[in-house]
Amino acid sequence: MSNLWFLYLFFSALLIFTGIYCLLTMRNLIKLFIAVEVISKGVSLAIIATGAVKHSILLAQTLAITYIVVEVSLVATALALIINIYKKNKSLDIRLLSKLKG
Amino acid sequence: MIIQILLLSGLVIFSILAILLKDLLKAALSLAVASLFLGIIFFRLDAPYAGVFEISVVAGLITVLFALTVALTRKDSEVKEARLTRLAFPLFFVIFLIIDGLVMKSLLQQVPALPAGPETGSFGEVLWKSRTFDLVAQLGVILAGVLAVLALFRKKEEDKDE
Amino acid sequence: MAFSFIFIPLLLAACLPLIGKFSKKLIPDVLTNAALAFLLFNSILLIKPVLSRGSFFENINWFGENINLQIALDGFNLFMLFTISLVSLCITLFSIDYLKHYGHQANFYALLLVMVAGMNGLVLVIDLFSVYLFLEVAAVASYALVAFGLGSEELEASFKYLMLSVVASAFILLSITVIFGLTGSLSFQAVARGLQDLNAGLAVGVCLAFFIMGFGLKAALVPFHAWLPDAHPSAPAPISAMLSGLLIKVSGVYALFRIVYSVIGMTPALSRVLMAMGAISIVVAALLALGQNDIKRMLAYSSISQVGYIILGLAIGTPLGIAGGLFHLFNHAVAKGLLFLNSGSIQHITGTRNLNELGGLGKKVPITAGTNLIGALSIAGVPPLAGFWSKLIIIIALVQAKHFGYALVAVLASILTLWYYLLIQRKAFFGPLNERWQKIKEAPFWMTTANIILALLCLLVGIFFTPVFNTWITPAADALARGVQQVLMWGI
Amino acid sequence: MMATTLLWPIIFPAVVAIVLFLIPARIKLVREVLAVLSSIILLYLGFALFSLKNLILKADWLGTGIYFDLRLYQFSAFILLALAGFLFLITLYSVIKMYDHPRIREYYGYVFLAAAFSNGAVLANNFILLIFFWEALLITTYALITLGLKPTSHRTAVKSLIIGGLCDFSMIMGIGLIWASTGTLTMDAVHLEPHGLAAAAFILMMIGAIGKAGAMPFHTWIPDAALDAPVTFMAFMPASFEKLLGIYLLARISLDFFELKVGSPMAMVLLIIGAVTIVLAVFMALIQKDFKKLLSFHAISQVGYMILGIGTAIPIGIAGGVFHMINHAMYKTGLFLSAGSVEHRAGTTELKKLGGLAREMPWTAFGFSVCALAISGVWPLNGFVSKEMVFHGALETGYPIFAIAAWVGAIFTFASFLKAGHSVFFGPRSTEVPKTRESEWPIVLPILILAILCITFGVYNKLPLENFIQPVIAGQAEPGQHLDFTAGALNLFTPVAGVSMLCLLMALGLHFYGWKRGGKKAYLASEPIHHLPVLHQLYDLSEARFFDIYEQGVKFLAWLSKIMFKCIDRPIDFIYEKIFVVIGQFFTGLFQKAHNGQYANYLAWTIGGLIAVVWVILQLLP
Repeated sequence: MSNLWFLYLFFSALLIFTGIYCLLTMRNLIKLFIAVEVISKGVSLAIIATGAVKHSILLAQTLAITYIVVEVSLVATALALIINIYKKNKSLDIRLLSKLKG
Repeated sequence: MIIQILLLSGLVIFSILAILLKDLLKAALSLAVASLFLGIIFFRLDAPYAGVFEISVVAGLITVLFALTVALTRKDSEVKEARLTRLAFPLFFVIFLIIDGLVMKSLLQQVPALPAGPETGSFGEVLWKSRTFDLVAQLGVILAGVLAVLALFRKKEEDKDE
Repeated sequence: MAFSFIFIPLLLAACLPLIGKFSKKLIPDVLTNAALAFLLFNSILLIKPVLSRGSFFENINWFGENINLQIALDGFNLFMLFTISLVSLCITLFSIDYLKHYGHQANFYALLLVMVAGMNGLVLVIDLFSVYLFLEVAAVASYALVAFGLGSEELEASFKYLMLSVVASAFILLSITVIFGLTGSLSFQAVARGLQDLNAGLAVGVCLAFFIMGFGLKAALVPFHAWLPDAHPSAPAPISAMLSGLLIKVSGVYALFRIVYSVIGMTPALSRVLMAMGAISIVVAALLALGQNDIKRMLAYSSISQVGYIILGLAIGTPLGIAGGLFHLFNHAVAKGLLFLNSGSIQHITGTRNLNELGGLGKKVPITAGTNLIGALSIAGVPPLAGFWSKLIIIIALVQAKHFGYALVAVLASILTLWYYLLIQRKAFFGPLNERWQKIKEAPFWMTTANIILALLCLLVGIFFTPVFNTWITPAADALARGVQQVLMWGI
Repeated sequence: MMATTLLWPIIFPAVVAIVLFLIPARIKLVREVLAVLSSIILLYLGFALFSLKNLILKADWLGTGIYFDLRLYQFSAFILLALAGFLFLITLYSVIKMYDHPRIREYYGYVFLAAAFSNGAVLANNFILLIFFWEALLITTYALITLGLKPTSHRTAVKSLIIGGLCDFSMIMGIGLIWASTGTLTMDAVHLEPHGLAAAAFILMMIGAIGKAGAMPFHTWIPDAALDAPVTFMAFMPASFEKLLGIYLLARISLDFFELKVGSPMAMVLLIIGAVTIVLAVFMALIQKDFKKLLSFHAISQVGYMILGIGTAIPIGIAGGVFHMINHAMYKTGLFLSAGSVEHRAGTTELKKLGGLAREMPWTAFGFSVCALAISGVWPLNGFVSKEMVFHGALETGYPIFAIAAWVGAIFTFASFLKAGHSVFFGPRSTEVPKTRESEWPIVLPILILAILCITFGVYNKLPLENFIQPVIAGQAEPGQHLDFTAGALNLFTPVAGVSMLCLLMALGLHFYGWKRGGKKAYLASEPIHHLPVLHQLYDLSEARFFDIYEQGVKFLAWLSKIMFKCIDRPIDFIYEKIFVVIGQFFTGLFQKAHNGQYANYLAWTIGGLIAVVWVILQLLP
C-alpha cells in the first residue's frame, strides 16, 4: 500500500483521537456533538485519501458525499434532541443525564 | 506535498480549537474553518465534488445548525468543564501523536494491497450507475432525519401523557 | 420481488406524514399493517425460489437501462426478512391501540417504516458501504423513536444511545474504508475474493476488531452494551419490542456475522474472541437483570444476555452451532417482542412498570399474564416452548465442539434466566392482588391480539419445530456455514 | 399392535390435561369423573403395554442423529404400569381430598401433564427426548408445589426448580459427554466403561437421576414441600413418581449406559451416597415433630437403600434396589395418603396435637400400620424382602460398613415410625382434635389397596420378583446363572435376617423407653399398673437406673441429629439459599453500581473494550 495512505491515516487517527478525548472528558452537550463532527471529519478524510491512493477517487467521492448527507441527518436529529433536552433540564450538562442507571 | 501536510495540520489544529474553545459559537466557527481546510484537501486530492459538498454542507449548513442551537440554548447554559480537561489535552495528544506515528511508520510496506485498475467514466456515471443503491439509502436517511425532527418538534398539546 | 422490502416501507413512510394531515388514525393504521402483512406474505413466497435455487441476484431496470440496483437473496437474509416482517407486523398490530398514549400515529408509523426499510435494506445489500448506510437509516429512525415520548428519560436515553452509536458507526466506516483500501472494492464478492488472495492478517485483524466493536455496540455485547438498558425501556413499548426484537439482531448480529462469515471468513481465533464475548454478555447481563425493579429494564438486560447466547451459538462455527444461534435469534425476536409488548400492556393497564407496585394481576388480566408466562418460559428455555430447543441446540453444539466450559456457562445462565423471569411473573401476576388494581381491565383488543399471536408462535414453533427448523433455519445456517464460498457462489 | 400405540401413554394424558384445564372451575363432577376414568384407562393401557413388552417407535425428528425414539421393553413397561397405578390411586384420593381446593382445575391439569411427561421420560429411547420430558417435569413440580397456597409455597417451588434445574443440567452435560464419546444419542446403543471422560459422564448423569429421586444432597426442597405443598403432591411426586423415574434412570445408567463393576470407584460413589443418605436422613426424620415432615425425611432416607442396592452392582443388590423402589413407592404413597387422611379429618398433622385416632379412623390406622411396618422391614411384608436383598448385596461387596449403615437406618426407621404411629393413632385420644370419623371411601380405598399390595408383595413375593424384577436384572447375571431371589426371600433364620430382626427389636426397645420417659400423656392408660406398690418402686428404680443411659442416649441422638442438621443439612441448604443468592446479589450490586448513568463512563468501556479486542486479536494472529 502506498506510503501516502499512512500519512492521511495518521492525520485521520489524530482527528478521531481528538474527538474521542473530547467525548470522554467534556460535559457540554453541544461540545460533545462538535466532537462527533470532528470524528466524522477524520473518517471522511480517510475515505477520500483511500480513494485517491487507490485511483478510485470517483467512487470515494460518492461515498464521501453520501457520508456527508448521513452526517447532516444525524446533526439535525442530534441537535433537535439537544434542544429538547435543554427545554427539559434548562441545562446542557451531560452529567445531569444520569437518571437512568443501575 | 508540504502544502498538503500544512493543510492537514491546519485541519487538525482547527478541530482541536473547536474542541478546546470555551465559547460554543467560536467552537462552531472553528469547526467550519476545519471543514474549509478539509474541503481544500479534497480539491487537491482530485475530489472536487466532495470538496464542494464539504464546504457548502458541512462548513455551511451544519455550522448554521450549530449556531442556531447555540442561540436557542444560550440563556444561562454555561456548563463548567473540568479544568484538567484542557490542561491535560496537550499531554495526551502528544502521547497519542507519538503512538500514532510509530504505528503508522511500522505499518509502512507491511500492509499488502491489491493493485487497483484505473477508473473509467465520470463522477455522474459512478454516482448514478454504480452507486444507485446509495441514493436510495440517502433518501432513506434524509427521510429519517426529517421525520425525526418532525417527531421531536411536534406540538405538545396532542400528547396525552403530558 | 425482493426490492419491495425496501421500497414499499420507504414510499409509504414518505407518504404517511401527508396522509396524516387528513386522517389522524384509521388510514395510517390500515396502510402500515397492510404493507407489513404484504411483506410477510412476500417473504413466505420467496422461500420456494430460495430453496430451489440456493441464492440469486435481483436487478432493476430503469427504462431498459441496467442501473446498478442489485440485491442478493440467500437462505440467511431471507430468514432475516421473514423474522423482521413477522415481528414488526405484530408490533404494528399492537400499536393500533397502544399509540393512543402518544398521538401522531402518522409520524410514528413513518419512522417505524423507515426503520423497517433500513433493516430490510441492511439485510439485502451486497456491499459493505451500503451495510453502513442502511445501518444509519435504521439507527436515525430509532433515535427519534426512542425519544418519541419526549419525556426527560426518553431524551436522555436517546441522546446517550445516539452518542455511543455514532462512535460505533464511525469505527465501522473506518474499517470499511481500510478494507476498501486493501482490496479496492466494496462489494461482498470482490472483497471476499480479494481478501482470499491477499495475505493481510494484521490489517484485517484490526478491521475485524473495529467491526466487532461497532456491530457489537449495535448488538449490545458487553462491554459495549451500556446504551441498551437505557434506550430500550424508555422507548414506547412497540419500539422497545422492535429494538430488542429486531434492530439489535439485524444491525448487530446479522451485519457482524454476514461480514465475518461471508466476507472475511471465520477463523478459530475470531471464533474464540466472539465466543468469549458472548459468554461474558450472557453472565453479566443475566446478573444485572436480577437486580431490576422496572420490568422493561429487566427485559432489556435480558436481551443483552440472550444476544450473548445467539453470538455464542453463531461463533462456534459448526453448522449446528450456527443453526442454534439463528434459531435462538428467531425465538428471541418473537419472545422478546412478546414480552416488551406485554410490558406495554401492563403499563397501559396499570400505568406503572415498577414490579414492586404490581402484584396479583393474573386474576384480573389472565390473557396478559398467560402470554407473559409463555414468552418468559420460552426465553428461559423451558420445554416444550421454542426457546428450549434453540438453547438446547446451542448447548449441544458447544458440547459437540468440545467447549465444555462455555456449555456450562450457557447452562448455568439459563437457570439465572428462569430465575429472573419467574421474578417478573411472581411479582407482577401471582400473589395477592394489590388493592390499587381492583378496577383494572384486560388490555384492548389489538394489544391482546398481537400478544396472543406471538405467544402462539412461541408455543407452536416449540411443538412443531421440525418444519420451522427445516424451512427457515437450515437454509440460513447452510448459507452461513458455507462461509466465503456462499458469497462467491452468488449469481452463479 | 402398531408401534404408534406407544404414543398413547404420552398423548392421552396430555390431551386429558388440556381438557381438564379448560373445564370451568364450577363444573365439579365432570372433571372428577373424567380424571378418574382417564386414570383407569391409563392403567388399562399400562397393563396392555406390559403384556406386549417389546415395541419400538422411531421417527426422524431433528436430523443429526436426534430421533423421536420410543422404546417399550421389560423395564420401561414395568415402570409405566407402576406409574399408571399410582396415578389412579392418587386421582381417586384427590377427588375428596382436593375437593375444595380453589385452584382444583390447575391441580388435575398439572397432575395429568406430569403423568404424560413421566410416561414420555420412561419410554424415551433418545437422550434429547429424555431431557425434554425430564425438564418438563420440573415445571409441573413447580406448579404443583405452588398449589399448596401457603405463603412460602412459592419460595419452596422456586427452590425445587433451582435444585432440579441444577441436577437436570448436570444430566445434560453428562449426555453431552456421552454423545461426544460415543457419537450417538440413542439410549440403547450406549454402553460405556466408566473411565476418564465416561466416568465424568457417569457422575453427571447420576446426579441428574438421584437428584430426581431426591437423594442427599439434592433433597432439601422435599421437607419444605411437605409443609408447603398439597399432601397429594407429596404422595404423587416425591413419594412415587419421582422415585420411580429417578431410580429407573439410575438403574438404566448403571446397568445399560455404563458398565458398573463391583467395587469400582463409580460403584463406591453410589454406595457412599446411598449409605450417607440413609443414615443422615433417618436421623433427621427421628426428631421431626410433624407427621408429613417426618414422612418426607423418610422419603429421602429410603432412596438411600435403592441407591445402595444399585451401587452394589451385584444382581441381588440391584434387584433389591429396584424392588425397594416399587415397594417404597407403594408404602410411602400409602403413608402420605394416610397422613392426608388424618389431615383431612383432624385438620392438623402435628404429632403433639394428635393421638388415639385409631378408634375413629380404623381403616386409615390399619393402612398406616401396614405401610409403616413395611417401611420398617417387618417380616413378612414387602419391605422386609427388598431390604434383605439390599443387605445381602451390601455384604457381598466386601464392605460391611455399608450393610451396617443400612441396618442403622433400619433401627431408626422403625423407631421413628413407632413414635409416629403411636402418637397419631394409638395412645390416649388427644383433646385438641374434636371428635371425628373415618374419611370417605375414595380416600380410604387407595390406602387400603396400597396396604394390601404391601402384604401381597411381601408374602407372595414370587409375583413381583418373577414378573417385574428378575427379567430386568436378567442381562446383568453371569451367563448360565439362574436368577432366583424368591427362594429364601422370607427366610427368617439366616444371619442377615437375624441381624435385621435384632435391629427391629432394638428399635422397639428404644421406643419403649422413650415412650415411657417422655410421653406421660401417652401412657395414661397404664397408669394404674404403674402405681401398684411394688411395681411402682420397680419402675422408679428402673427409671432411675435407665434414666441416665436412655437420657444420655437420647441426648446423644438428639445432639447427633442436631449436629447433622446443622453441619450437613443446613450447609447444603445454605449453599442453595445463601451462597448462590448472595454471590449473585453481590455481582448484581457491583454491576449495577458500575452503570451509573454517565455517558463518559459508558464510552470509556466501549473504547476500553475496543482496545482489548484489538489487543486480543493481534495476540491471536499467527
